[in-house]
Amino acid sequence: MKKVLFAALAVALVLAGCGGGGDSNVIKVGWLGALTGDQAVWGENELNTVKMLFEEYNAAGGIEVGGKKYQFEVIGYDNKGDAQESVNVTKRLTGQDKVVAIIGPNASGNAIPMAPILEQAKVPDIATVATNPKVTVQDGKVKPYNFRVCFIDPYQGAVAAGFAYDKLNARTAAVLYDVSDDYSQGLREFFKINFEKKGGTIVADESFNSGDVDFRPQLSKIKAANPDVIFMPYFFKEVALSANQARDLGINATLLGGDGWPSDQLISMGGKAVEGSYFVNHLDYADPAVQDFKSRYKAKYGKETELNGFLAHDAVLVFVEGLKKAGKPNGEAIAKALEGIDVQGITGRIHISPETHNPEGKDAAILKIVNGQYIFQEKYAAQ
Amino acid sequence: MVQFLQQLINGLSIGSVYALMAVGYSLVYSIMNFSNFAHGGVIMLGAYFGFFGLTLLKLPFAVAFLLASFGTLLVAIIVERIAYKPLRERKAPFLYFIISAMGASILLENLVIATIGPTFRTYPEVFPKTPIELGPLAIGRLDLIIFVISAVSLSFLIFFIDKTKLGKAIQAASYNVKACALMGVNTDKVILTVFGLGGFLAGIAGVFFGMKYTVYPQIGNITTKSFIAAVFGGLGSLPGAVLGSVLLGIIETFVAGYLSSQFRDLIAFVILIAVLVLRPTGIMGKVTEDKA
Amino acid sequence: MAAILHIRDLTKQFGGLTAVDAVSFSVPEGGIVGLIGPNGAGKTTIFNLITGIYRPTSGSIEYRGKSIVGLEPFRIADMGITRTFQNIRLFKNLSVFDNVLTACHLSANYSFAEAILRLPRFRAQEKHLTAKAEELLGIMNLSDYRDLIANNLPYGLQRRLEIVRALALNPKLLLLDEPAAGMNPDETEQLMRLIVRIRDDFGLSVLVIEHHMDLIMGVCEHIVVLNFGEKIAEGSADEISKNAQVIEAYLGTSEEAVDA
Amino acid sequence: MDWTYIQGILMLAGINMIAVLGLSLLTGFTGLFSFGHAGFMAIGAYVGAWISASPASTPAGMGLPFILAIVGGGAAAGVVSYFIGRISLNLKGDYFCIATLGFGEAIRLIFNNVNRFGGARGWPGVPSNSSFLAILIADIVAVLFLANLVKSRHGRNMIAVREEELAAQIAGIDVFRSKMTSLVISAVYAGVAGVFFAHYMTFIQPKMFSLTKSTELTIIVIFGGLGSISGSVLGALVLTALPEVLRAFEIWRLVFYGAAVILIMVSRPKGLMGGLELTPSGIRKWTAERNALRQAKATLLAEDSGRKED
Repeated sequence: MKKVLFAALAVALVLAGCGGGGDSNVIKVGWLGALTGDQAVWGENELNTVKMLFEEYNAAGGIEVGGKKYQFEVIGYDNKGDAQESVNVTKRLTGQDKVVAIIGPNASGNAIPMAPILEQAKVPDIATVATNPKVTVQDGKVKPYNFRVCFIDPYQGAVAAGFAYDKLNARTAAVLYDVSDDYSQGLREFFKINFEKKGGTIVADESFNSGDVDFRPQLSKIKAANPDVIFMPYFFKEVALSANQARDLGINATLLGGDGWPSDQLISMGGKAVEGSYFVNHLDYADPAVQDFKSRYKAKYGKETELNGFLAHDAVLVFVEGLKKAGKPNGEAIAKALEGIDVQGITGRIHISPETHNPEGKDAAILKIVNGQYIFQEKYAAQ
Repeated sequence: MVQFLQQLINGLSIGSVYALMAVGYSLVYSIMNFSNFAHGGVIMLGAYFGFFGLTLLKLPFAVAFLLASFGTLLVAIIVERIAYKPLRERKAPFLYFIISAMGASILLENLVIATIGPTFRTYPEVFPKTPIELGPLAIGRLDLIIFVISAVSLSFLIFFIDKTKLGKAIQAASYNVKACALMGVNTDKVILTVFGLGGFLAGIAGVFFGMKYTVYPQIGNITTKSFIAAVFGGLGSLPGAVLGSVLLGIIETFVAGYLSSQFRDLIAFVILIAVLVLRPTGIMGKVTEDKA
Repeated sequence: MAAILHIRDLTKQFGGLTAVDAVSFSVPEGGIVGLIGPNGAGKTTIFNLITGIYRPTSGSIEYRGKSIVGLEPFRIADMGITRTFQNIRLFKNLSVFDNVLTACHLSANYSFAEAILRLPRFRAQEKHLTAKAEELLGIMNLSDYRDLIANNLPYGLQRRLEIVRALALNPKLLLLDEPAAGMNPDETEQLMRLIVRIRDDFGLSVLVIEHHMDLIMGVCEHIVVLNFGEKIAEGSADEISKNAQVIEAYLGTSEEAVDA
Repeated sequence: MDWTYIQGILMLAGINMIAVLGLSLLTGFTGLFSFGHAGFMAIGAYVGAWISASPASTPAGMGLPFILAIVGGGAAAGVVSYFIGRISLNLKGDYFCIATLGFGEAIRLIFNNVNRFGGARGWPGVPSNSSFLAILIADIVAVLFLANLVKSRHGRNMIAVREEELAAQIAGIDVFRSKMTSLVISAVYAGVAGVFFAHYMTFIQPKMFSLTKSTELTIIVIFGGLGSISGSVLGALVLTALPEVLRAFEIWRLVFYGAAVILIMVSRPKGLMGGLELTPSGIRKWTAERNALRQAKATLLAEDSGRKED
């Protein structure tokens, strides 16, 4: 009986998974990320970017690799922002679709469990904004097939703490964070360590749970501690809500955040409450280098790109460079080629360190919200 | 002292949102004896109806508000017809209702994601957002308005149930649906009314939730808390639902404010379980002795 | 004859309502005792008290000289007291056979591990249980319905199945709560004979609640009459039918109850 | 069609199957409805990871063999469930549901805050020990264990509790104990499933064991049919694969999933198998019951007409 079931299941999966022939002039590139769930905004943005770039390459006649011109096919799957789905999708991309490389995902928790599958299939992955150090390095060993184009949590936390202490002259800070979110817990940890190392004091360390919409109990407590800055390392929906509620409670402290902030939604929802706040970002939106991509994206999709688009853009650039360097559309060769690669991306110079597979020395940009605009302040590198 | 009062205000404000949601749960529970998990989805739709009424159709607030409430009334009835009525006719056990409700909840949430999109939306400012300041205390204007309208709609509901013929039938049915049917009460009509009322309240809750916070497809998830509040107060009891919600709001706030925000939900769950152990049917739940 | 069950000053209050008020009586070993009274007289409450479903407010219940007050229902059942219900409570979705087989569980003592590993003791005892269930169904003429889902049995047979299920526990005291409810005179007649036969074959004592006076008068050696939670009379069928208080409180005021 | 991909789905289905079989005992055979089994999976996953992860990795484990992880993870979940049962098993219906929901969420919240186990940032570097064969063996053992259990007096007692609690008590069944046994066994199953899950994913995070996971398990049990082991097996296979099959529909797939759940509840309220077992003896039993019903109807009709002639 069981055998029949297994067979039936296999048939169903075959039927569902058909399509995409084995044209030897076509290189398949995978993408995964959230197209449903509360991270879907970013997932859609990433996939759009990746598709757009490869369409542009195709329209330009493809890319020459090892003396042969290749066209690209992008295969993107939804992982619902879920680790288990990421594993399924990675198996599908590497096993069934036979992609040579994968772009994404944006969440660290989704990227980490991909590693053994990538190693087995010998397919490299370039994560976009997965900032947990353990995405590429585990127990001091670099994972051979995991790469990324963004800076990592300890760095971002150090930048935020350093900027708050040195540039904003903050001596006391409060932290509000999402206890059930890995990204938020990571930033909080490294912010605290670095801020205290500098000589500052954490006067309140409060948390909430994913899905919460009311932060006033925690904020009332923070208000009583009267900090100079409040560090809010989480995503823009909660940032807007908590900023509004903080202002309602009469909290005037400067708000400080990370790369979960930038979004049109933050401005439209947060309004006056986030005015004058600072956050750590991967790039300066006004940088001349990013303008071309921004306008191409807007022209094609009729809306502004989110932050993820820029990093997905650079991930594609890094992949293409790696592919050219490898000289053949082969995952193992590309992974080798990616080590030590040096590419000028729109978010900065990306030099993938062979030891960590991270873009070493990539500066962070500090942005300030002024009149509903993200105004670049300075490039800031933590010591 | 100031912090204590402020936290009390915070707690009441959170509790009042739970209450609007919990009443809908309790109402359906009192008749059908199952937890209608689709209620969260209906509340979410209410928030969207109100949002689009205000932004797309540019309706005045009162009209958009009514549009949302009647819209969700309709949705609740449609859900009942499709997902529960066939089960009722089969006399299926309560498990099936719950699973069907979960299916409806998954369906509604993802239908919105697929059609309207996953992005968050912000209500236009209908009431000024600046809080009323009483010395160092801040009370949200919207909170006061929510409080008043909730009180009015809940009293309307209690009036309806106590004074009208249909309301009396609902009361009778909540004691014994079968006996009611034998005595010539049209139970189908009673059940539709209950879902309609629950849906109407869901619309109100949705609009207020959207105004107070924001609109997004996963609003339904937060209703887990209001479900807990309803259980806490005693399922099937309307005053219990309100009391449970306010208590849960205050407990959560005080735990976060004075004990630990890290363990807020944990402590809230511990208290919930303690209440259930001491009073197995919640604070004001109907006690049904198993008659031998 | 020694009493198998001895009830003294048994009282049960629900809030302010006294459902059973200082009732005392005994069931002699091997006897059939009837418990009668108008609706709401507290008869079923007494059953619930004896079987441990309710806890008495005061008073004592002694079974074979030992107090069973405060014991859990399953322990009381273990000790040999079991019952049927006024509104039949079978394992509705199980077959007739499985209803009885389940109740036979006290006749086996194989352990959990023995069951999981299907060790010889498990097999032997299961075989014994199956045989016992089959035998009981045979004695009670239910073998034809062996594989029928209990819910699909005709009403009268559901009552009989409930008795079989009770007998599967090897009880010493059987409590029957309105066993003849909804039966026609023919069936009632059969039931009377059945009760006596069970008592004789299985060596039981029986306490029965019934509104059918034919049945009560026909089989009960001793009758206890309740009204409003109080015992108003007890004695033989003859004595009861002549008791003025009983006639006034029960027979006189509630004609239809007698006929029903 | 690529085998690693299908194998991956089958392995996940197999892992889900272990948890579903356990829940099937609790919900399908004992009639208790739990919203907290993801919590037991979490306990199994974390304890299992702790036992088998290398002491050199962060968070550090003990570096013991996988088999000990399975035993330890299952036992830990069982022990926790025992204490939870002591508190909550006397609650009725929805109140028991909400208590299990509370416990499940509480377990997740605790793991979020335990930095020793990685907190919300999760535990990477769990050894990749869940092989296809190991899962297959675990599934077979799980099915046999359960099948033998429900056909014994212990299992029948649980079914009696599901059918009619009061009557079960009167029949001398220690209802509380039956419920407790059922809960603990189902938690051990969930714990073992958690161990396999952790060693399949090689990375665990508290958010993997959310309320959604608990409801997913319950949906599978009901989908397969209450009181049917083959139903649970079938349900785990079909419902784990379904989202993969629906992947082509992209964002609409969860809409279809929700609709499918309602449709099945409404059109096949007894689930896929409806208490029937797909085994020779199960089918024999089913046909016997149908024949008995037909016969009974015939006899009653005959008796009826006989009576009319009188």
